[in-house]
Amino acid sequence: MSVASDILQGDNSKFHMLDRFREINSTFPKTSQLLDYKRSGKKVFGWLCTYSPEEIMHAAGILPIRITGYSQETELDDGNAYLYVNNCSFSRSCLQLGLRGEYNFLDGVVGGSTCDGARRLFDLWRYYIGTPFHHVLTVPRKYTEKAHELYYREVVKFTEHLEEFLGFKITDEALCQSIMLYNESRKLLRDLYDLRKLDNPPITGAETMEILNASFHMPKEIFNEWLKELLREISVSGERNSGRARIMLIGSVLTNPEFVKSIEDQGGLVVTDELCTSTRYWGDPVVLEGTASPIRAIARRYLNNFPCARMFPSDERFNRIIEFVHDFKVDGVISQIVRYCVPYCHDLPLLTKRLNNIDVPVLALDVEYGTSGSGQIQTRVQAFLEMLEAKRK
Amino acid sequence: MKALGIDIGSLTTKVVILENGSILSSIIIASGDEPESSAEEAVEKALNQAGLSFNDDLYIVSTGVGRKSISLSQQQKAITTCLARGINHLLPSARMVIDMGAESSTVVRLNERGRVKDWANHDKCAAGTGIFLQQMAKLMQVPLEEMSKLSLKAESRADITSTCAVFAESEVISHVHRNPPTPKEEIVAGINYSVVSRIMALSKRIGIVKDVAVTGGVALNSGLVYILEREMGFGVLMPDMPQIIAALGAAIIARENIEKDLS
Amino acid sequence: MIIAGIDIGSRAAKAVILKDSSILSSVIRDTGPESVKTSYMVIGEALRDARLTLDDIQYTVATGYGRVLVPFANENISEISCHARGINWYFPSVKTILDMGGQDCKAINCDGGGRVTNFVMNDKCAGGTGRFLEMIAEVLNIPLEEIGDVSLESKNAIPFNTICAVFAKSEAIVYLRKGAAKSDILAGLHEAIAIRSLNLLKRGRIERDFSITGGISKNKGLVRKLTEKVGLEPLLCEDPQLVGAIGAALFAQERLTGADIQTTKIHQYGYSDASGDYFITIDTGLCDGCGDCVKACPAEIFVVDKDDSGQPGVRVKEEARKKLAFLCPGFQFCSQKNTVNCHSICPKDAIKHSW
Amino acid sequence: MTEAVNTNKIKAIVSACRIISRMNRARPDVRKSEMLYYQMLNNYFTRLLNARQNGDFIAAHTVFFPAELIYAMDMVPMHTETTTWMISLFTGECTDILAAGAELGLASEICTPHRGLAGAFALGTLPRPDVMLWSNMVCDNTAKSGELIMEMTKCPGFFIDHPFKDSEDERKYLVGEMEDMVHFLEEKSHRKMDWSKLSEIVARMDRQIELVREINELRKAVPTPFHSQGFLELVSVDYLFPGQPEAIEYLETLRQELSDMVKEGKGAVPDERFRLMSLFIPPMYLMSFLEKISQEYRALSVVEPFFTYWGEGELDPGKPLESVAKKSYMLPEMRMYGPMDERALTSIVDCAKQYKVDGAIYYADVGCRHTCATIKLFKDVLNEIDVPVLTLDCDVVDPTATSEEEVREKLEQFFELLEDR
Repeated sequence: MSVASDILQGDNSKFHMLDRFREINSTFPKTSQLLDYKRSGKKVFGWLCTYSPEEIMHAAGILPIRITGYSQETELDDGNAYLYVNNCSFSRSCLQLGLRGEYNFLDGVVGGSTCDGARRLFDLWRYYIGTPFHHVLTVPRKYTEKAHELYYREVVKFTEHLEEFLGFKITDEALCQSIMLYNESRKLLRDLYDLRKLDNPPITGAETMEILNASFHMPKEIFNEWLKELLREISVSGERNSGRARIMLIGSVLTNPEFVKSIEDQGGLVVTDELCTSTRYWGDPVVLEGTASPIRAIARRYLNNFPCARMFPSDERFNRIIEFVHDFKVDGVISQIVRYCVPYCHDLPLLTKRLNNIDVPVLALDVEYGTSGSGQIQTRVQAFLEMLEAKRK
Repeated sequence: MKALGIDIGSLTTKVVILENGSILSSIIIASGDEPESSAEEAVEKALNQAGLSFNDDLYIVSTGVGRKSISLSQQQKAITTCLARGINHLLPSARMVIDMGAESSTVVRLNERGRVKDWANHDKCAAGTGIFLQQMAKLMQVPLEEMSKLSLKAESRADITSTCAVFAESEVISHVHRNPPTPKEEIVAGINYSVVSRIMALSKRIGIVKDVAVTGGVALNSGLVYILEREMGFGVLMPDMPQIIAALGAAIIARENIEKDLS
Repeated sequence: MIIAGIDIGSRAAKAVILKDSSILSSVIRDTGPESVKTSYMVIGEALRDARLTLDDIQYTVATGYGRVLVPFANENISEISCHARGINWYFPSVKTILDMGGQDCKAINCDGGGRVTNFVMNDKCAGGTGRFLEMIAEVLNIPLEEIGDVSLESKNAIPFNTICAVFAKSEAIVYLRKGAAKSDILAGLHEAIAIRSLNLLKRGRIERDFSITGGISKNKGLVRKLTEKVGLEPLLCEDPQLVGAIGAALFAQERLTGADIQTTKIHQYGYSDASGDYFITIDTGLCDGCGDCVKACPAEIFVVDKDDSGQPGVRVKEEARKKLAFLCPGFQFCSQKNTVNCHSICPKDAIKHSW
Repeated sequence: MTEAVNTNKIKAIVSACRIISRMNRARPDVRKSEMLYYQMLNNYFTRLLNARQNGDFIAAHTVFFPAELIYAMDMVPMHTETTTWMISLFTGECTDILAAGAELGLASEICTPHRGLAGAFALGTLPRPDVMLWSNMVCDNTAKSGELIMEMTKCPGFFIDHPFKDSEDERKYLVGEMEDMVHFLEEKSHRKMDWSKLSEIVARMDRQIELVREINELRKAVPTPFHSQGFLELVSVDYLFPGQPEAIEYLETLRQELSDMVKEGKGAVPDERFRLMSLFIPPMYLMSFLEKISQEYRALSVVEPFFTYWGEGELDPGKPLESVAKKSYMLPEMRMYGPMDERALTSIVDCAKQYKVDGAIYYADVGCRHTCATIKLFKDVLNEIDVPVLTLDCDVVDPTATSEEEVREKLEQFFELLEDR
């Protein structure tokens, strides 16, 4: 299923732990931990987008994993037949995996009413695949107190639905522990990203993406340990990467490290990103202090987290991006938008304007989910890098 | 009175003449700019072959893209209707016809009575089956016949994911120019596969039911049909002359009309 | 200093060999399914014409679809950068380039030094590319080279519903069946492509001067339509297909000298219209501004002045540039009539005619 | 962006309506309701054209935005999508506004109505509004298009966040959103919300829904009395005139006409052959062509589950804001854009049975992901009760998407299929 990562295993990596993360990716969904989990009678749930509160599931003793599509761009005949060509290839890719039984091991699916693609994917999932547990949260598009109240109620309803399904109550202690655990991975990932702020980051964008992909598909308990180990490895390795220009990746869901690699192979140093599969995933921690209940804390975090283009006002997102551009000393931004990812399509003109205002060029690529960035895309990236170099002269 | 069916396709024009249920003659010629003249030419050839002439009284039904632009037909019928009739005549067990033509592919579902139950054409950006393959053959500098042999040789296949025929082409080109270049047979297999996957998407949209028959010029591409069968998970039926099925269907309708007129 | 530029495009492969920034030889061939072979073929022919061997080439830059597969190239640079650099060599004033290649169409903005400042490429739709026109040419069975001219014969263009290559084709067939004139169909399609290219250009910036490169820019009908739509008279160079390769060669030269080669340059004056190409090229690298040609020319089209860097050099008079065909009878004709002419008299052999 | 306003296209709509009205007056057999309909359109767009001179307050809003509130505050509404549709419908021309949208950098994946309306603002085809109002009902496009327009036209805007599902909490939230919106409008326009006026509007809206239900009842008759593309009149009346007196007048007139025809057993076409279900919106620029075809083949659209088939429930003038919120959940479209639960699926099946449809036509607007994502689903559901479904690839406003030839070809095939059965 994960051809891309197999390819990556080819180049003998600098870090031992990295290979272990890659192994997770290349074996998913037949990952050893997953299978152990299932064998031990525990439940595994799939969630679709970053507005699905993982802590709730984890606190209920469930292993929440992220539903992703084929790790490579591929023919989506099932996807096209059921979701039609004009829904984004991500939702089609996920649906096709579902229809082909790849996700049959899931005991439940959880998602949010985040975008049309996700909503329709869930409608068809329920009708054609069916999974014992199925829940879609309404996710407000605003940050107002009223919105927070509504989303909190939604998370409560989700919790109750879950408790009803499992037949037991989820305790606050359990929730708090889960919050700690997830906050720790968030912190560790932030540490990892801080390393990329260096002039010669010790770890590449493609490598980082391998780590993130693994984080979606393994128990956080193990993930955190592994990541700590990797960070230790890095600190002693003295690895230094350099390139023609420092690049920030933004846009739609992206999980294929090959794509990032194709940019880095051409000398573009991918130092940070704004993707729901990375920064927007681990963005902010859950803040327990001064909140009545852990659920409130969770709800507040998920709605306030590094926003998706679906949220209003969009400048919340734009400002975060600009902040990153400064923090990571970004020379140019590459926006990769999966075709029919409408929220991002709408934001692009506004965002491009704002970035050009601070003299940061934007390369807009529209891609299909899983693209490895070959052919035409490569040409554009190369030209973009050449342009950035010329600009510096 | 002879029943005659013409199928005026974008690349070829086919004619079938029926006499009480059996094919008297059938002809395939290349369509020219002028459908009228190609039709006349084809009909004449078919008549000669059957030892007949325009003086014999004929009932002509036309189908295909050019069906309306010819004067010599008494009735025009849609390609789907004719495909259903034609295949039902030859392979009554078929419940689904996959017609892979030059410009586009059409998938037709038949009901128990062999009539059209449902059908699907390619969506806007995925058209051009036969022509696409032709161009690819030209691009790879491999004769069309060779294509299917080559693709059968391939162990693995190149990914060609674009649904747009023209962009699929540039994908092929970038495979050619990749470092290292993708082996020819893998590219060809990829090309065939991309056509098949589009057809699969089409078939799945209306639901796949056995038996499945393949028609149209592309059906002769054994490499492609092989991949199709593998994707379907079972064997498909293939009439002897897959290109003339629509024309045959038209002829059958013509015969029905003759009988109607008699009674 | 001898360098080479190789442009392995999706449909055509080009090679250019430069010696001290003047063209020794250039070759254009179809790209086959094996671009390594192709690259050897084109460089081989170019070397033969220049009476050189591969060892004589000091630096080679490859560009185009097959740039990564040119074994003898020292470096590969994207066609976008190369087109900007190449066109800048012909026309330093160009800021906006429309490159219409076989598989894609690019709108490029560049600065006075031929450096790319912005670019836009056609997305996931091949309408308006060379491939598109090829398909149409096939349907109408008119040679590709002629469709442009045929389109110009049209009295009333047929408005086209779509520029999707696949569907435009079937629509063209429909119109053919309805007995529409091929010229009208072509005019309609050219109109559609022009509009599409305009949108592409507008997504970047449209500033003077404007130039069109790539094979399609030889299509007079399309150039006419584009001129109408864009509202700028495009500067067209003699061999639009070579621009990428020349750009690549110039990058090669830059790599060797490290210096920007803006000062030594071939200057090209003239235009091409339905009746043919009318270009006079002056190698300012060689020209010392002696002015002999000014005296020699019966049409008095030359003038000596200083260029940006203050170097004296001969130019074609501003007012003459747009009507060369009428003023200058062309070298063939002129050389028969006048034993003394710009070519014969030039001590540095810096002047060339395209006709 | 541009302040230069070039409202020729809207003028074109107006004059087209005038011409049609004039022609209608000449026709003895013309429906009175049809006359009223074009009169209404005429008034709507004339009012828009003159709004600036008259110093009116123009509130631009996207589809399914509660225009009741705008009317209640005595502002001039500008339904952005419908205006783009109408431009396409009456001028058959929207290439330039779509191109303008593309130039803004809007990808071709963004549905044409929204790319078009952004372009229309850029070109000044739509007058600069005083406020831009939008909501995420029904899709991501409606959710996102507002901000760009705000920035282009440099006008303030308000986004109503319409929750996905229907529950106590969500309705409460929606009402809250509307309250905030009202405050915003009062602040920007220095006008007060006229609550009693809103109650009247709600009362009329309730009546309006009731009338549409009655009309739909009449359309069940065999032969059906209402002409094929007529349902679009019902749709635009709801979009443009929610709770307005002229809407009531139009609907009452229409209902009268239809019930008379039903009494006489008269159909919209002489001996109707095929009764069709329309799913989603037909291409505007092919409207007259489709009407022609339906006459030619005597095939009529008798039911549109997602456009004219209102959900259960009544509106309470006593609770105007709650009612406006409630209405948004009763909208026929909501069945489709909300969670695709049994409710939606059974409703199609019921419609198919009650209206005795022979087949369904699915207008697959390539820009609309929602509608296309359910093609397979609806096809399967309808095929179960042996109703064939034709999927027509098209685009609501962009004439370059499908030519008449393509559509005719497919329809003829479909009618042959129905014939054959």
